[in-house]
Amino acid sequence: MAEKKPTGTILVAGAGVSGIKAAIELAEIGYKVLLTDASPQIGGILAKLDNQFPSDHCGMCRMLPMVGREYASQYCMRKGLYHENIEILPFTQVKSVEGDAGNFTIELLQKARYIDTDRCNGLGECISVCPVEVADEFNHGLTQRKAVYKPVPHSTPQMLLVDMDACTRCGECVKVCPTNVINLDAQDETSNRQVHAVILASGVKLYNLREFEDAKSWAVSPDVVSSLAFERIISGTGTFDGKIKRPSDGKIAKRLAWIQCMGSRNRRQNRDYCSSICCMFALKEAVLAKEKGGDDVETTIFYMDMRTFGKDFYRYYERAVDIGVKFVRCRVQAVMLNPDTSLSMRHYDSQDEEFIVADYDMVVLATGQIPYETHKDLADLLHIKVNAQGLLPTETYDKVKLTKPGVFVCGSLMGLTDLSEAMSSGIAAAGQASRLLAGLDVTIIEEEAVPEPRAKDREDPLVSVVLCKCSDKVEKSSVDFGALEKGLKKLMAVGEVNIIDMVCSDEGKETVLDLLKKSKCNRLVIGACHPFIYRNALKNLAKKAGFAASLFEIIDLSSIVHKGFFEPNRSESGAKDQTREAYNELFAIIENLKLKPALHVETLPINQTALVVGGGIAGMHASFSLAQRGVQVHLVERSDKLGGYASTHVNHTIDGLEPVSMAKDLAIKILEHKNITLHKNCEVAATQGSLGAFETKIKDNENQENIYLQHGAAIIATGGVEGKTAEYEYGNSDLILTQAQLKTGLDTGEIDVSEAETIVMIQCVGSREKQENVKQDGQKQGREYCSRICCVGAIANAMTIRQKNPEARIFILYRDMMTYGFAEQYYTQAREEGIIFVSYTLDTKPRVALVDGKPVMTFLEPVLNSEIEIPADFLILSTGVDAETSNRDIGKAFNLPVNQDGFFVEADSKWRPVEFMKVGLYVAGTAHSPMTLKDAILQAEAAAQKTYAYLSGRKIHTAHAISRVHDAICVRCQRCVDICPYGARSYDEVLDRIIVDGATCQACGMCGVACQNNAAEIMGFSDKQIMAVIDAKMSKNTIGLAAQ
Amino acid sequence: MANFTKISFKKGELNKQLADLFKGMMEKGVVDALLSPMTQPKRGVMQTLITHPAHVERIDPFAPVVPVNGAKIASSITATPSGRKVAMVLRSCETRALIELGKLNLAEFDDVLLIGIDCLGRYENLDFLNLRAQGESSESFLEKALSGDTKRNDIDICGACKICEFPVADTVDLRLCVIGAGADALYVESLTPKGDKVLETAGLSFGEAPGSRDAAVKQLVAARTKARDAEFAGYRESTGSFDALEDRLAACINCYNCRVACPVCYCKECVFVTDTFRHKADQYMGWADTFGTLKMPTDTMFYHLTRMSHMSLFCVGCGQCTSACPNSIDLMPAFRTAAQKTQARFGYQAGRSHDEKQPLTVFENDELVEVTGQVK
Amino acid sequence: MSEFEPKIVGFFCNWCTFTAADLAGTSRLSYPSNIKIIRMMCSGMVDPKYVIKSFLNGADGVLIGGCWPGDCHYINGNLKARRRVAMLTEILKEYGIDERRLWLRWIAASEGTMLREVATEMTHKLKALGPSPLNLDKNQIDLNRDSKTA
Amino acid sequence: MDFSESDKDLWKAIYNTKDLLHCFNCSTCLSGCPASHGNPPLLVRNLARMVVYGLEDDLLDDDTAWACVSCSRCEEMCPMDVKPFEMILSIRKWQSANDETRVPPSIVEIYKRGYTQSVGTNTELRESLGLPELQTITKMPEMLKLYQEMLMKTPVVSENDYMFSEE
Repeated sequence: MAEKKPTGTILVAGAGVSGIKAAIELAEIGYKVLLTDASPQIGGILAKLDNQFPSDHCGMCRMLPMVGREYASQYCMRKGLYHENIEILPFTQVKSVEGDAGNFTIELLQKARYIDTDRCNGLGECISVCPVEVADEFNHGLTQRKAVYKPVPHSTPQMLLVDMDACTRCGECVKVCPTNVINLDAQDETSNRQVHAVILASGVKLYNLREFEDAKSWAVSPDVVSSLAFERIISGTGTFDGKIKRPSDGKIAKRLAWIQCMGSRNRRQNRDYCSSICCMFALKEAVLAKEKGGDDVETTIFYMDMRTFGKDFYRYYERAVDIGVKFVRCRVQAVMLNPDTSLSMRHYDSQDEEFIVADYDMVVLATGQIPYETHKDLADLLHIKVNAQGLLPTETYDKVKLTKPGVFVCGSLMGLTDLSEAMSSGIAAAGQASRLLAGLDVTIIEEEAVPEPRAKDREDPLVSVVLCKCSDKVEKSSVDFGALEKGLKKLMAVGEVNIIDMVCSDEGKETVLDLLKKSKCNRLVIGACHPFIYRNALKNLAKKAGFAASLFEIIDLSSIVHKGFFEPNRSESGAKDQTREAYNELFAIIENLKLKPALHVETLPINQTALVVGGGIAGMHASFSLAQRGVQVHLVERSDKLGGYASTHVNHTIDGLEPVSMAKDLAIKILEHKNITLHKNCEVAATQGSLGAFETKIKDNENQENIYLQHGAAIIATGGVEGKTAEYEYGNSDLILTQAQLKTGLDTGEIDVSEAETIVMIQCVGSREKQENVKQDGQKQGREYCSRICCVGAIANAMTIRQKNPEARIFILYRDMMTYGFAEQYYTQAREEGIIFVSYTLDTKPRVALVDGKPVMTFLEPVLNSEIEIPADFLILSTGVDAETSNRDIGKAFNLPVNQDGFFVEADSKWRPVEFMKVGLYVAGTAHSPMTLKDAILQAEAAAQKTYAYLSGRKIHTAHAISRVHDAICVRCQRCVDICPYGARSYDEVLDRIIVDGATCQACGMCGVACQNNAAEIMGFSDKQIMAVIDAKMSKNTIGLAAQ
Repeated sequence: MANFTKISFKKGELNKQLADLFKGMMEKGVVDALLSPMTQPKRGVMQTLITHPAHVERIDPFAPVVPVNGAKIASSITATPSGRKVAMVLRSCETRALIELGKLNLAEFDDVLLIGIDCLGRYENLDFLNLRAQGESSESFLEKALSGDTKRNDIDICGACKICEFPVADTVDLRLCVIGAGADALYVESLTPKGDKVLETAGLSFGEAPGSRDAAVKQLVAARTKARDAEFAGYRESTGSFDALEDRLAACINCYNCRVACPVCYCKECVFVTDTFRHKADQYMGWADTFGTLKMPTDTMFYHLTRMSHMSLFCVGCGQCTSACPNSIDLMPAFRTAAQKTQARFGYQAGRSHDEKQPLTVFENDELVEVTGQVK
Repeated sequence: MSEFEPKIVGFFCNWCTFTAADLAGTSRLSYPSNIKIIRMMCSGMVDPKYVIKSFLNGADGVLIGGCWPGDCHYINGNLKARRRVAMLTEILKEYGIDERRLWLRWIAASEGTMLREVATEMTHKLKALGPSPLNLDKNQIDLNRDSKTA
Repeated sequence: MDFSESDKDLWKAIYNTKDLLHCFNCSTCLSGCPASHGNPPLLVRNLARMVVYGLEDDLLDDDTAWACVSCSRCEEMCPMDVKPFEMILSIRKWQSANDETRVPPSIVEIYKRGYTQSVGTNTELRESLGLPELQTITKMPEMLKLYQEMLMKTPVVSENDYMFSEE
């Protein structure tokens, strides 16, 4: 007998959002995931954030799986997560990692919670009796908690624990615990597990302003808070119910200031990097403060460079300016405490040449990351050395792939990331892990066969009701279970009522299983105490007993029973009310079940072929990543060669990359790979179909023919082009060049800088400006966004010039240096090399005049506040990145949205950065927005992974609950098509009817409401059912109970 | 504006003049077909689709009757392509309903020449037949109606028409104007480039509007609006409570005629006749148990309120619901008053323009904040 | 006579308000039991029929709980709900059903406290408003009482 | 501003360390500088910029470096480790070296007053806080005399004694 292959298993260490995303991705393929977190909860920083840029809201649940959603939890992600293939291990440290890629042994240390969370009912009797009070970490010490506490107050299930450092072991909690689950002598437990790959997602620590050397200058009052603490203050669930109040005295704060770069961009403290997200954080907080606090709230941000480099970041900044957020480009030296407890800061206004002292009610410090310690610890764990920068060593082109095989990173370990990058990197890390596992002799978790419908499911509805007595809790409660049983039995649809003690216990479960196996009923209701905790155990129980998943419901008896529990002295009539309430709830659920059809999943065949549009680096990388895992790929490239923009223009980058040779190598791999079919000189003309079964028509421009490709999914990776300009006399002198022209000229030697005395570069040419402000050929040409690559590109070119000509004076005129992350070091290095950086604003744009063919520059020197005039030997313009002009056509062909800048619009800018709303279509690289080479590769890996997750199987199952069309009464008005947020519905002109894409449909019910006669309906959520529930809940009919 | 063509006619020859006009259009190939009210061989006037010019002569566009709101008919012949250009002679209430159906992909306007007529009201079908039997013609109706007199032997035009503030069709290509035109003439007005082209091809010249038209239209609209406001006020006074509404609808027998007659009740089959409302016996018993009694048939109030929520945003006030009720329930004011409020809430007016999006199909992040009254 | 206890039908979005209600329950934030909660997948799934039906069945108020704009799991279902509620309010008002009886509120999953506040406030306001005109039970025969006296 | 005369290598002559070049004009140095309260104010950041640009003439004419009170707060807080206080001292040295007759008015101020900055500004605040009046050397003529005699012994004062004579 052949030995059973092991199930592919991956450790994801760190359950912040990027770790969670990586885990979900791998679970979706069918691998087993161990998701650990050192803290007692999951969710990382995001558990604290109610409002996230750019929508200023949450939407975290959008990172849950779209296809196969029924395998995962279907509730708010900030409350928790469940997925059948993910084992979540909070409060667990990874103590050691031994072995090699494909064969790691990890040692886990599960810290004692002192509470058996599987049995805890989460109601917190213990909390109320605990006499110890300590500062609550969740609210950054702004509130107090007990020694026994809920680490995230709103998580579900509420995973309580005892803080043993604070605990006095008085034992009050043990006495009061109704379920007897507190054990103050519990011990930490270690265990060894075998995994095939490791993903590190533990994030990094943030600078703590009260711990560090500068503390005395800033932390002068409790009203000076970190930006994360401020999140808790503005949170609706936070310290003051969302009111912006001062921690010191609870008074409403109206004058708020943010100080940027706290603990980062600091060479003196050996933190010469930018924490990347703090600018957006401060912007968002300032905007929210104004929106929540009212128009009279004054918000001031003290900054050096506003690093609004991401997609739509700049527009958000413009919005902040519009609503009156004040920006001061000055770093202040200290916060001072006024006698009246308000705070004051002094800054210098360079333009008006005066010092300004202003008072504030609160000051928020943008505290940056401190990565080195974390990286050092992780390197030790992996038995490797940190690199020269003190960070975990990664592969040259892959940000998520460590040089140690089999280990990957994502999220803030790569450098503080925004949500979008946290998501992309999580998916990319999962992708890299899955690439590794695809080559190993491992298997995926076998999907259970879809059960055959039982004959009795088609018979008249007969409901089996199981009610849990919940041990003594019910005894104390005033619900009359006897009366309830009698009442329910009178209902025609009820076949049997069983009252069981402790359904959650093993014995209880067995009893129920025995009963159900013998049952003649075809529908099942279990009334248990906490459905969020027990849902899955009970679901399995029902499944084992043979009940169809759709014909089974759990009802939360606890909310009714507990009321009695907490108020045991209710009057007799109150008790009767309560019994009636329980009866009505059960009646409603029975009415609902009665009308519910037995739903079955549909199985959709998957064409295991991918289409990749665009043969640039992102497209090539995605193609190769898929091909390596055995997916057939059609790669469509418009031109006659592979490589795209970076590979033709950039020989080497400042961080030591060599895009040209890298692209060349990749192109050879593509050409040689048996799984990749390259279509050169081809353009996409039209597409139809849905996940698993697309058909795309491509035009072969060389052979003048149309080719039809069948594919299961597609990745759009069309890339971008260098921006055009007509500003600054461009085109009127050979001495005025774009950065790309300079780069090429320097590489080929066609441009000689050895004699040059002065070279001036201008950044943001035509970028980060209102579209209408910049015109070219009568066209609006402004790029209302940051192109992200120009600042580092300009520095790279300047450094090259510096090498060739150490005597030249090089000026870089910039608006905000976008050297985020560790790129900050290049900026520092460039200054050290004597390159002079001069900032300008949109009001003080540099001017250029051609004198004897030579550009003469005039610009305002903002520090000295005086104009400088200087003749330049070369004027170099950073013209940014424009979207591919073909994006609009491709968008039309695939029915995908393109934004006003010409880039594709992803499904969700935070949570689904590489996906389109339509399942099965993905985006990578500059097609999404301008980005660096490494980021494009990251996205390509992520897009490939999303594609692979669905194309790795021959078929996928739809969810049970999806919408359908009743053709006979459908009038074809297509309101459902227009209203569907996922594009899951379409009108088929040939068939003359509405088609539902079952994999894409999320059963949100929008179509059902838009359709006035229910020709569109969600199966299992029909109007008929809901109206029956309304009837039942509002029913005054207590005949069932009258006999009591 | 000079886009009016005057067509004079001798007494009794209005329909002949119109027939000639349309015949010319068909013969010149401007349109391939004509949908127009036409005198039927036996009795009455019905919308009729004419594809042969020879049959145009029996048309009677101004006949004061609308047995079926023409929007439904127009929808049925344009929702799917026929390859033919068709001219449609419709009243304001019909064109406005048709525009709403267009937004629901149930009418297509590319191949349609919309011709609106000045409408002075319609009689209930039986009343109209009786009046015809008594020798009343469209011309005699127009003549008196233009002077404000619509009553014949105690029979008057329907309630909906008396309070209709849209006697003139607005969103059309051509308009057949009788208001302010004098007794012996009719004006054809072009409102769109499409209309201009048709008139050109048909060899009609462009001229000025009749001098008194504007004032006459304004006066009529003002009078109707005043009547409407008075009617609404009276209705709200008498039926502003749920009790009163229940009383008004008490005779409803769930025949659903009102929704069949409604031009903007566009569903193929009303949800109230689908399986959703096919209840099992124990359901009825359960309801009866609640109060001890259950009025049958059930769901009448539910039906009317739901229909209000479904169509009030599109309601054009044609009054066909009232006309259709076998138990003489005057539904029109019930629906029109609600429609007045719902449409106003969204600044929407059913049938005003092709470009206005139906209120429940567009959504903004920052709107209607008063609904929840919550700020971030 | 005991105080009038209004009956409220709550259509709660699964992703936010429904979870908030659960949170309120388990956090022992007791809120008035006047609300009969019906779980919806999204506030945008609440058909006008459900609201009308609730009132016809004698509800004194209807509370629809949805995600804050921007938070909707289904992108914009909550915005659709808002438009429908605006429309429905106008119709109900016309027939004497006070607009204060139909509430749409944004209540995030973590806002158990807000749920309690909203539920309490609505109950208080409905008490002040008195029974719904559809809940006057003029002809009601209380079967319970009958069966006891019988 | 005329750039043609500027000397791009000036920083080497004044303060030959790359620390200076790291300056990114964040303004930390000046926002809390006590001498920035003076008139004209000492703007450390601007001095650094002038050095970097090599604005020799302007820098030579600028007296503000002499207003520094040596609190070294800028040094302590500078995120780029420019060591601004060192730079101030270097500028002073360079100015003196390049213009032997140069005696900045601030030294005259120091000579006359006995200290650099006016301290009379906060009298009311001190009073409100119950603090005693500040005892400055000005109010102790004998001490001031001693101090002036001491200063007179330095070459920079004695060689320019005409500037210090009381009239």
